[in-house]
Amino acid sequence: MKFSFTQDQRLFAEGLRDLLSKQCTPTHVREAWENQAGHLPDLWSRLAEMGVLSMLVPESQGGMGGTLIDAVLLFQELGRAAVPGPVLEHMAVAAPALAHTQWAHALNDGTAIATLWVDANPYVAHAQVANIILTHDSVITDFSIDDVHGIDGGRQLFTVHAQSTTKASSEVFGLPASDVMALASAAYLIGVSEAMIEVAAEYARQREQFGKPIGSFQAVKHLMSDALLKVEFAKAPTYRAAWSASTGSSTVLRDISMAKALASEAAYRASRSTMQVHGGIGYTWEADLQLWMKKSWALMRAYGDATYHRRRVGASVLHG
Amino acid sequence: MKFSFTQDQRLFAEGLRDLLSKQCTPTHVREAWENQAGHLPDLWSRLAEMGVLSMLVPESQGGMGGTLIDAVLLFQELGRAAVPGPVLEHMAVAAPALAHTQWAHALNDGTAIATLWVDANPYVAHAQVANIILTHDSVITDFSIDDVHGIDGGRQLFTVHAQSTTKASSEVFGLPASDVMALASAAYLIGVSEAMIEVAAEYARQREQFGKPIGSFQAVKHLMSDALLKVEFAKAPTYRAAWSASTGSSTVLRDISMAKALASEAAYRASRSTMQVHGGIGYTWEADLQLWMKKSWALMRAYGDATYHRRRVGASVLHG
Amino acid sequence: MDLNETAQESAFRSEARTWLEANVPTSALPSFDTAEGFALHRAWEKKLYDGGWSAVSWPVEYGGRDADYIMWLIFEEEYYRSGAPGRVNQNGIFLLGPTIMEVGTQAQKTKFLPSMASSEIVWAQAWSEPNAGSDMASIRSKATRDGDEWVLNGQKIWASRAVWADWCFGIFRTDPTAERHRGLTFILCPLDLPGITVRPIAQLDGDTGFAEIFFDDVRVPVANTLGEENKGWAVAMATAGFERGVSLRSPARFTEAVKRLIHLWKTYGDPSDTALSDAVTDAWMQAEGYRLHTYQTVTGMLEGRTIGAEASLNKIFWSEMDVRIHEIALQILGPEAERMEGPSQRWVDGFLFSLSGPIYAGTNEIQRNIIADRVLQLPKGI
Amino acid sequence: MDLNETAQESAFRSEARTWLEANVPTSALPSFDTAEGFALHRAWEKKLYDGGWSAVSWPVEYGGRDADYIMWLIFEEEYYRSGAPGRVNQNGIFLLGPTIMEVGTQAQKTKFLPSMASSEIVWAQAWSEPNAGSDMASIRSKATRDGDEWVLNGQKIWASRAVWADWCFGIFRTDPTAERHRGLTFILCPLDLPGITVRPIAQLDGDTGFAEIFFDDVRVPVANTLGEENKGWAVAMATAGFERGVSLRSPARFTEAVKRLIHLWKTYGDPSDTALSDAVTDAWMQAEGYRLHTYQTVTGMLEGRTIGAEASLNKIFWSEMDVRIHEIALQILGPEAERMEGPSQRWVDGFLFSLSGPIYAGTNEIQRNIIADRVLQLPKGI
Repeated sequence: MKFSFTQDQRLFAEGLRDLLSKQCTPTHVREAWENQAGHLPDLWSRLAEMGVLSMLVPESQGGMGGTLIDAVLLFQELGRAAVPGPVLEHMAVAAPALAHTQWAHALNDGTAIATLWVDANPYVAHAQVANIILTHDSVITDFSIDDVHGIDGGRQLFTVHAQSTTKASSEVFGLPASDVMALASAAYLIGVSEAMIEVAAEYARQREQFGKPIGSFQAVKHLMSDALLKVEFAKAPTYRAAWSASTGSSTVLRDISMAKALASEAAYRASRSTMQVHGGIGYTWEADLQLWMKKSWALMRAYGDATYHRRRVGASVLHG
Repeated sequence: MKFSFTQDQRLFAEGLRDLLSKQCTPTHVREAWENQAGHLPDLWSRLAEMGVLSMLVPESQGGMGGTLIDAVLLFQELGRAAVPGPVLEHMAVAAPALAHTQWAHALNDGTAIATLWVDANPYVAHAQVANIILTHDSVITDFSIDDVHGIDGGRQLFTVHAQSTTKASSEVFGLPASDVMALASAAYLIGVSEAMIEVAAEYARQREQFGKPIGSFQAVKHLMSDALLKVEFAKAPTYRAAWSASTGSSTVLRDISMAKALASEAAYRASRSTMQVHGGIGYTWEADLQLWMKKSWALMRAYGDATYHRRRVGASVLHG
Repeated sequence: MDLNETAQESAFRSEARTWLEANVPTSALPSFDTAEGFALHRAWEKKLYDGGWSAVSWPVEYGGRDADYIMWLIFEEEYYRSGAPGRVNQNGIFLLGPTIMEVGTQAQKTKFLPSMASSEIVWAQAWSEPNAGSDMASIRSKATRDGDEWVLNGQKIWASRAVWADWCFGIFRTDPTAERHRGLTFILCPLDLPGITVRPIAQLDGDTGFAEIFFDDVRVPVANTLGEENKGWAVAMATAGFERGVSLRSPARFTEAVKRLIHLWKTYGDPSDTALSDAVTDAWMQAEGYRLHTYQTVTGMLEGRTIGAEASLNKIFWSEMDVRIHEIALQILGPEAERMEGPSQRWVDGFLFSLSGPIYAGTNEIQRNIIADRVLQLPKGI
Repeated sequence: MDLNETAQESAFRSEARTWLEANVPTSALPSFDTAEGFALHRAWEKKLYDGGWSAVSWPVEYGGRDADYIMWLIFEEEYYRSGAPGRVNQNGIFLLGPTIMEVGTQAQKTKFLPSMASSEIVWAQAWSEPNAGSDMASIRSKATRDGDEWVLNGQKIWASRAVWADWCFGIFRTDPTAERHRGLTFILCPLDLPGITVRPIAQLDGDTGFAEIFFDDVRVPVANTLGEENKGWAVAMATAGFERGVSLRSPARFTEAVKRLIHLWKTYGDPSDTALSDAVTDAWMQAEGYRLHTYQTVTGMLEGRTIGAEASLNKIFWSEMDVRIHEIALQILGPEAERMEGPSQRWVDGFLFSLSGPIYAGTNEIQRNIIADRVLQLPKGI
């Protein structure tokens, strides 16, 4: 029993964090939101070069040959930077699911951009930048879209009208795409939560009221500590879900659901607490906090909300 | 529209508070707990003399002829003093329900002591001091009991074996006894909560740590404020339920349930917060706080818990 | 205790309902945070005023109906029930108006109240400053006496409606040697004077509901002082009391929101899901509890009691309830809740707006301190 | 990452399970807060010791098995699974023992550890004082040097097990000129010395699980000092770290409680009530999350990382989870939950005990401050 990441895994994640700290600052994210692209093309190329996009693609198909354990810290780092665009959909599902198809090469090197259309949702995120849309059983490359105005500028939403489709499987490591995305979103939400807490802690250190930094008041301390508590206790379940998915554990669906339920609730709590710590500033467009808050409000519901996933856990542990 | 009590109603409640502040101090309550009687005979006689026990009995039957509006502030005062024994059962149900029976006089003057056996509960509270047990359709005066060890020393619990029964109705103002008790308990729990908050506030003013009274710390302030908030917002619904019961409103059962749900939750929250404010002292037998805490844990479940009552509200407002 | 309406109250309700049903615009007006929407809302306020409904609780001489608090609550119920537009001049009619009636001179009442009731003048509030948020006593904007004029300098922030409004009210430091709550004066100021710059602030939803106001040697007559010079804090606290208490968030707002929530639940919710129906029922109980609590409070006020620090309990209650109502709605909406338009639009907008509730008019943390200190008599902390 | 057990771990689990199944008393022992129960629990500890199971993580030379943290967790899982008695000497084996191993002299290790492992000596903790609860640094009990002896005077409170235990450990002020965290010394003291009075404190449930200890010129050898003189705070913090961290509340306690909760739900719960099944599921997720978090933490410790202020996160988590598990159980039990005996007894006892969790070992309010200050690097408040 060894519940830790290898040094290689940690170093790769640190490398990604380093890249994102330069090429995916809040200024970059805001630029992607405001230019309507909802996507950062330069960053995308770098993620392809670094092997992030092809992390889960077998080496034989030109990928990094990683497992979901290798990927889970990367999902988390992507969330910490609130990376806009379909990076999770592309990396966690499309690239590995289509690794044996004609699109494999373009997906690995990032010249193609893929997103997902999950059955339970009438809308498709990121369809404006994608040239490939993967459904549970087909690939759509010829389509038109209508903007339905998602709340998160880095995850714009569309209705899609497919002109033609090609049969394909969206399974990854034997798991349905929606479950792989639930796991990836859980890890991404943990990163999102960590970033909100860091930003709010920094604000609480600087902002003074009553002649003291507001972070010195117990009310602020306790809001922040409670937010951190939920995030910290969502981590191990998320990493365990990645292990279960990588090893074909019989409890993989239960474990993914546990991760997504806990991470969704942790992210929502973090969004509320950190906004409250910011006060009026947190309610403005110009505060960076919104870049993560809106991400948390979008992803906490995408790929199954906490209630959906908690009930799936319940079906396993109460009736099993 | 006038949502307030008359001066007479307020003065009567103040008179009761005054009596209880002398004859039902924590020392008295503790005495009742520890001598196993769970009852204060002297206080009982004074409650009879004052007209509290016969408040809901028609004047024509020797009572005070009051309504549940007249009684609701009294229930609250009884709770504030954590009065031990079957005072609610006797006053709110048995005395008015049996006002036209052979027991009327003895119930009014307190020489008889009545309690209730509610269908939904296998146990009978206060059976050790009662000589009359009222069920939903009968009176039991000849019975044996076994102690089943209730948590609240002022509300001891028993199984009852009836030797003989006499037919009787336990309805009061056209309402089932359990609903009248739900209303009475809601008001009593509000008084219990107020007392816990007062005791904890006093403790927080006196107790020093880190060179300051602990009440000066925001963590303590906010625990206390949140407890008070729930109690304050349970009051108006409880008074409204008394009005609905007094006026035969068509929403009376919904209104009683709303009151009991809110008061039960407010009391539980107050018990948790005030114990936390007390620290280790709150966990001891010698701290008076337990006299109210255990009352709250008993009555929050008796006569329907918050879930039962919330669902009855839901049945009315969601499907109505 | 009599929770039935009197004949007079029922007649008033009926009159209000009839008028509103005949006059409320049939389709929603654009946001009053746009030029077009602001003008349309001002026109609606004028219509309300002409009908005698813009400020029902005000004296008849200033355009009201002398309605007591109970009737005011009844009017609010009818107003929300009718789906009428938001009140663009609420900072004036519900906050500044009552303050002027309490502490203003007769000249001020005559000058400001009728034009406020008719919304000829729409008012913005200008309380906070960048460094005076929760700590409102650390105001730095100043007013310097120069003959019969105040010369205003400084910066205000979170000024609701300031982008399009005509006048603003706020407190300024008039005694530079005094500290914190002392030496402040409550001043009324037109927003079109030389030296004033209004910079809109974009909110979470992209709209510009509030603004910064910069004062650079702005001159207003000393006659624009409300209440006593250097006693502005007490005046502001009276205003804030109205805001936290009954005036800004009337119960009808929430009882109507919960009606819509129940409709949403009936349309999209799974009726066998007790966790969900418990949540919706709880929202109903909260809104109903707030309504009952308010009726009890205003009865007390009619009987001569004053509302003090208890107003802070209200503020916490309604702001947290508002967030909760919207959380439940978004949960029911599922994937639709990720959209800023479509069937979920009103709920998502309302959710974002609700998040400001625990912050503005004094954060809920500050309210909890106030309750602890003044209601529970705990020792001062900060 | 490999969450499967190694062959060695599985063998260890199997050995523990076999021994426990053969040796655990078939009926529950009386409470260890009674004379009879205490003796029976001490005898059980001796049996555990003789089997080599009383302190599995200790070195073999002191009666342990050199089990690493993972194996210790496995042992705990088997221990709770077997329904074995509570650990009457947990203050010794899990708190003081590791502290002695860290800072004790060789003589102290030799003297105290084997008798602790066998429970020949049962230990009580004596941290708090009437005026030093959350503010533990305001210790007033003092130890005055007289030749080779300390002379102890003062009063300790909340001393768990002190009514029947043999020795206690605590901190005493040894430098009267030093303030707060300075000038304190960690001292070990027999409880049967002249000058010691132990007054039992009745708990909420009427039992006497803890006591006050009065010291009146009690003399102990200076050799009973643990760690350096006047550096007792650092020693105590190491002990408290064990307590808040992994040692006192091993995950198995909660995973087993949740198993019982699920059984209770299956027996009495309405399966169609999603609010209830959500609550039970959530309890399972919390216990499982705590288990996973602990395995992650101890893997880190095995790889050389240290557990610092993060231990405070654990303490909040397990104490609030414990309350929540019992709240749900009592809700399921309905009217039975009002009884102190019968089928609900264990749940009601557990509920009462759970309420002490957010208080002892440093209140959760103090833990939140610690997290804010040391993990989140917020500015100091108190």
